[in-house]
Amino acid sequence: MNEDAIRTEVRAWLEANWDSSLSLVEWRSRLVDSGWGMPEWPRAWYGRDFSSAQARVVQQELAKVGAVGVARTGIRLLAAATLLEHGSDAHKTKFLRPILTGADTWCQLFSEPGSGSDLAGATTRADFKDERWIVNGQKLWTTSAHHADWGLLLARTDWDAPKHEGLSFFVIDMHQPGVTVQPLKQMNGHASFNQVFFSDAVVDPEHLVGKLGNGWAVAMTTLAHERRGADGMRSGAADVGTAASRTGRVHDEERKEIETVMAPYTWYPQRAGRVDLAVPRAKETGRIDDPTVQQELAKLLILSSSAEWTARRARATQQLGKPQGPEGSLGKLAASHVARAAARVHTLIACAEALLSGVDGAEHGVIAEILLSVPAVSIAGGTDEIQRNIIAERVLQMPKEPRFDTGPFRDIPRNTQ
Amino acid sequence: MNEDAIRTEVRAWLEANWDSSLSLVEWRSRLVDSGWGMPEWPRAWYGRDFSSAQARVVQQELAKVGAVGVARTGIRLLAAATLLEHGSDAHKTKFLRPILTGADTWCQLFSEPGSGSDLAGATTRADFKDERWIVNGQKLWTTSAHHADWGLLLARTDWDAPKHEGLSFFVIDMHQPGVTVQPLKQMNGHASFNQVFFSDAVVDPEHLVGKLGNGWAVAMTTLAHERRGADGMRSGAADVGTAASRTGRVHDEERKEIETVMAPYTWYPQRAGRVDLAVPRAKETGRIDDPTVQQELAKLLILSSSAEWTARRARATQQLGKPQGPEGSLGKLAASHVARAAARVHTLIACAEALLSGVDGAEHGVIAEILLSVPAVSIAGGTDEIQRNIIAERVLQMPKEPRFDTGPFRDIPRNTQ
Amino acid sequence: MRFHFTDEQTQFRDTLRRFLQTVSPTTAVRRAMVTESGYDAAVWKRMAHELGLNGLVIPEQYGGAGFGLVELCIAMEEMGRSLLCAPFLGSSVLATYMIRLAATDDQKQRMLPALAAGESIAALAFAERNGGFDASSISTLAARVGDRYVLTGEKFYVLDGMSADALLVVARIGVSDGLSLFLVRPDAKGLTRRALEVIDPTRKLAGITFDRVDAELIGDADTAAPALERTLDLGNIALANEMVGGAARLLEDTLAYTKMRVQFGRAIASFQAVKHRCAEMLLSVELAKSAAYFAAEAVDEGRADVDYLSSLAKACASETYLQTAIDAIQLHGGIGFTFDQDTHLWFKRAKSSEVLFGDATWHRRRMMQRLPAKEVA
Amino acid sequence: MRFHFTDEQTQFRDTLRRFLQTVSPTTAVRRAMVTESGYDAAVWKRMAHELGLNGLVIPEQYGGAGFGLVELCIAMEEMGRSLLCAPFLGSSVLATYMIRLAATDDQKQRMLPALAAGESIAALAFAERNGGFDASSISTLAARVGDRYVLTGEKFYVLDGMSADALLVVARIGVSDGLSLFLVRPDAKGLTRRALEVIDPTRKLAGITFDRVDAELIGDADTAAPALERTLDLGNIALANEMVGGAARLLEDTLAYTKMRVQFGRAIASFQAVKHRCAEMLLSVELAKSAAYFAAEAVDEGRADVDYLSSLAKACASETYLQTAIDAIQLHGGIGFTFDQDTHLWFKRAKSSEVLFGDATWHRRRMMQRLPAKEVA
Repeated sequence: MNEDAIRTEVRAWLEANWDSSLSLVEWRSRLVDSGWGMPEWPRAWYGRDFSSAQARVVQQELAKVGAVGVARTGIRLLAAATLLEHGSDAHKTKFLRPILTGADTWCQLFSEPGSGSDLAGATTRADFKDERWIVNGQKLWTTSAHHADWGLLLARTDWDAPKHEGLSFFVIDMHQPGVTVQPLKQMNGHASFNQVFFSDAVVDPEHLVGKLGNGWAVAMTTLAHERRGADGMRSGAADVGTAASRTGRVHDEERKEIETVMAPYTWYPQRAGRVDLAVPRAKETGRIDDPTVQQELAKLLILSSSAEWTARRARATQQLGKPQGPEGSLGKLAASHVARAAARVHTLIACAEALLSGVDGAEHGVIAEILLSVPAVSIAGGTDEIQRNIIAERVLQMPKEPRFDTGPFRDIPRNTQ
Repeated sequence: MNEDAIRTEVRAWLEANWDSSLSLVEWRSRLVDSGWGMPEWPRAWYGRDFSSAQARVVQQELAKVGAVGVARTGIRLLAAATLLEHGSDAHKTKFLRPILTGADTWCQLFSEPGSGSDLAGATTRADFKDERWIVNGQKLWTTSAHHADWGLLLARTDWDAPKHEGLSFFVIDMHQPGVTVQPLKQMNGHASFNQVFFSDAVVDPEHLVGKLGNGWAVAMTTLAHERRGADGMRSGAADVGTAASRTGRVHDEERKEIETVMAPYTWYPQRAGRVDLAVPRAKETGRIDDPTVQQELAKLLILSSSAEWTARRARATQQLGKPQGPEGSLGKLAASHVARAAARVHTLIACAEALLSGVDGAEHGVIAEILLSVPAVSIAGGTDEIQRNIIAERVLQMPKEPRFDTGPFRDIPRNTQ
Repeated sequence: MRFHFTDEQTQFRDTLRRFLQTVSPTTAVRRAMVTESGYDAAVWKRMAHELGLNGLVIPEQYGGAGFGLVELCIAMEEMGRSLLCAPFLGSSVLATYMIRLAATDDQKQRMLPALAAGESIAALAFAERNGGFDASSISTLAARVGDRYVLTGEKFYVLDGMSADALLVVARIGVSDGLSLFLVRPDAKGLTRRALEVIDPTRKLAGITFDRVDAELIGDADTAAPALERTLDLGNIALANEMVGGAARLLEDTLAYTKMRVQFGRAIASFQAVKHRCAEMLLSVELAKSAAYFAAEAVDEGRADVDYLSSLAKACASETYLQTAIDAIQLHGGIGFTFDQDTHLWFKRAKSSEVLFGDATWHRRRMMQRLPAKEVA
Repeated sequence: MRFHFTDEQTQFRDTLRRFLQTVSPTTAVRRAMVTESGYDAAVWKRMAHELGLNGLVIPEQYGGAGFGLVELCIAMEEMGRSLLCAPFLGSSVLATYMIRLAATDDQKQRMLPALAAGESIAALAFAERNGGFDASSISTLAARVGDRYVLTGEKFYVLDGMSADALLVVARIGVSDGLSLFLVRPDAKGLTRRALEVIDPTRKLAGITFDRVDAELIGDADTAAPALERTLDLGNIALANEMVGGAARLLEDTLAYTKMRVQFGRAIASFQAVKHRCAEMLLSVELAKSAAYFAAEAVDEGRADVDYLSSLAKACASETYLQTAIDAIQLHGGIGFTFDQDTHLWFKRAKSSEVLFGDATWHRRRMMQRLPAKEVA
């Protein structure tokens, strides 16, 4: 199907169906069922087997009339991609549609207090008793768990198998007595994540995803989509801006949806260091006349500009379909450097004002929030240490770390809590 | 023997024997035979079994009349200490006296092209044939090898034993056809070290020091004395200054001795960064008025002063006989930081002049020599990486690196050259 | 210079450490830091009565222990380790030294014994909205009215200003080039004070406005500037010692955590990247300690380059404490960023200490202005 | 902005790399660097004849290839990789751009074809003893004598000044605020030139004194300052690209060495400290590349903020190249400090590049003076 044919068909369909006075779920139900919501998906599952180039054309047409797309917030699309690849037909039938319409909310239950960088070291256990899986343990860093309907759960089902081979992947119903969700407060005062406790929580046997013991491979699919999504999230942010002015019930509901999901993350721009504030603040405070401030500001601008240009180089290469160079793996580590440099500069500009926060703080507390949030940037989503390992091993082809976690999981040293 | 008694006796002996018109070796022969040259050594070997406190008193008395001490330059005293601890009586009889009088010069043959940080990985081989040890291989970073009479040689005598257990320690005669000494030119143009090539060089069987296969333990003794000597060398440098004005044949010959030994090391102060030049140069060039120069200068002064004070804390603790704190193990790593910061500051002060060297260069080329010598400070005598390992493992009690060099040496991966 | 602590000093440190382990575990810190005053009054009394800490550097004739800065700095280092929440730096260091340096004997007699006894808390109000920690930044105005003065202006960043019952306010009489010191009671008419929202809840700051507030001149008019500078030099040295105490504690806690925390089947302390980072942390902490100790000893030995050494110690401690705190959070991983884990408490103290009484850049510039003719060593 | 190289550009790079591998292995570098001229004349001719490099940015009507800065920077990057010893930066970049920007058509016709053909080498003499790389640092004097001028003064740090047969000298006519450009022949009466002793033997500099030396005015009097600044902006971008080429090469060589070098029974590349350092080196090199590429593309796209971007790219490359060279020596261990191993050749180039045309501090200050109203991205 060529570009023009797609455009014609989408336009015709939109003319007949797009209606901003519908409820969000109503509209998305139409969209999903039509196959225009996820055209790159298979025909059998709400899609049209389109290439990503073809899908982009559909996207453009939707954007032109301001039509709302499928639900993409939270980890919905990670869940969908995982189920699409590893789920049974029953899973797909049950879960995919309410994911895309936004009716159901999902959360990811991988990290644990004892396994952060080392996800495969999970010790949350699922034991098969009386024809059901009984889950016990604790998960951490779970976003949106407090309003999730379903969770993607990585749990250990075999303690005698090697570490990566004793894990299984489940879909767990979050609305049950055995699941307790608690907010996890961070040092900057926000509580963007949850801890989830399982105490004899129950999973139906048919909610095992993939084969028993194959959970690590399934989780890797989720994580691969998460990494790929990091770029998408950034461009998504821009969409929100343009949608802000649109009227109609569907838009109102979408804005609320985004707002709810984004609420715990208002500090994320601060975590990245808010380089955008540096020069304006230096000018406003007059600190830009201080030669030391100039030097540090310039260092920051060099770092952030060159990091941005490096990301653009990576994207250009990708868009040209050329083999990715090393520049594609450096973004996360570069972001840590940028954020730390930004925190330094903001402190230098603020001088004594760096003592204050909240209403007394510079920029109504935003500067203080930067200073208290930047430490997370080099930890969340893979520490700098893990990033450097990955760059060294995958990009620079240096030897892998020696393994100390082979053999039966039962015998591998692990955290005791 | 109490302090006063020592003073009285030394004074009397000096009155009778000290004569600055003697040749250097003549005078030192008297001194060594009297037991006043190395009073902390055993009575059986030119000493008096003195404590180090008692020995200091003797030293003070010699200094008072300006009497020259035993030969201490080069690695003589490391050789002596090693032989004193591990050598046979025959070794002691043959070697100790000419070491102390300065008649013989020694060199240390441990490092190899293939074993730098990993000294115990030495592959220079000694094979026992026809009642003699036949040595083949190459040593590197050997100081004074070009005018040495004897060498302390670490060589592999057993390739099936574990790495550290297949080494033996020898004294090798450097004046033989099988030994070739070549200067090793460095990036700063100096050639302070030698490469030594052994091609069927011969060692008499009686020149094995310690037991066969026990060479690593013997070498560790040498290295322990080398580390302890690092402080002594610094204070020794001050002595040279005061001796400069003294007249008499013995003083002339001592000055020549020191000059010869020190000649390859004129760049060592530059390697350490010449912090002493930073403020004077900044003032002289007017660069001290530049706020950025001020900041970098201050950072350098903070670093170098605090490193110096840390060394003083370590020395004070040692002199009080208290248990050494962590501050004692940090000097070498601190020196790397100081030198690198100094190189930065010297570049910053010099601006375009940093392009020049030799007669055109700042301070008649001294600044250029700093810039080209500082890279050695974090490598020579144990790289920064090795120092950080040592601090982490010995001071902070963190786990040791996993070992990949166990089992027969023959089977351990090693460099192929 | 001695370069070591005497046995008595070491004993003092040990006593203090035991005391602080009891009264200032992080559970206590978390309790105190959410209060407006920011400290536990019972602990404050015990500090005075059991250990004589509050009057450590108050001369014996005024009821104090008459110790030197070295002993004070030992106390500060231990308080920094345990993150003690108390108006010690504001009252027992800054205000105390300012009174010692500026007040008349009669005024000392009136103020110091109560401070030593833990019955009074004083705060030194000098900085203003502009945030400058030096004499030239001060513009609060004093006008003479009979025997007394009235003050008009605003003080900001007043350390322990909310808990103080005596405010020592630095102001200018008219258009004078010199500064003068005044005693003001916080309940005086025309005075408004409020707690500032701070980044570090363990270090309380106040903002105080004066609208023709009655004040008593302390010492002589127009002569307070040198006393203020000296007080800040001593305060910076004390603060630097507090900071290295905090940094050392962070390193210890981090080491313990990395040795206990297992990932990939091994303690994370066994990863070379972790080992090397800890080695560099140790180096940085020991260097900063040396600078902080040296500066304190220099004061007690009457050296002339205390201004230079004070700025050196503070600049060094600023960089070290913050970097150590950053590293500590990093090595704790995700858990280190949570509120329930304790690392962030020291991180916030490191942040506030970094800029209090001037940041590293400011002190480095000052170092170069006060560079002794012959460099120190 | 494209953010990628076209297929033609990549092909050009590949051709160049193969050529340089043949003509500029380190054995050739070591041979050239000990000569006074510092280059191999045969290679220089081949560069002109086989690849048209010498006239890469000379317009076609003057016998050149008429390419843009992006292509020039590809060449510079490859030359930096291979550490080519040739008067390329001095003659084919600086002098060439200066002639393009300042000379009359007739003068271009006289000079550029010979440069493009590799028959002439020109040097731009602007810096003086004071070492300033900007217009205000110039005090060499020009005086009019009939149709021509005589120059008096001294030029220093003249890049490729020893090998040049045409000297382009920037001077002031009398007390003029403006600068003027002059052509001087190195064998002119009253001119003395000598090779300066340099820290980097692969980059030759000359000192030249002028004692009433006959000179031809190039272009119009008093108008050379903007041309000089633009030339230096382009020169700095070219240099930055050369520098990232050198840094990338150092990283590659270091990686190869650490993978081959065994200590403690394992390749040193397997030590996490080595791995992490190499990862940071890669990051630093890629960031510096991005800045250097962006600046070059900005020139060809006619952006207005070239001055800012030039200083940004140069400051970035300065820090990166030097740090990469320091790391490279460190990871090579003792052998990396020896003369026979090649790493120091790049280290010295990194050192000379660090300060040539202004060090990182100077360029950062300039960045802030030239900060565009809206920041670039």
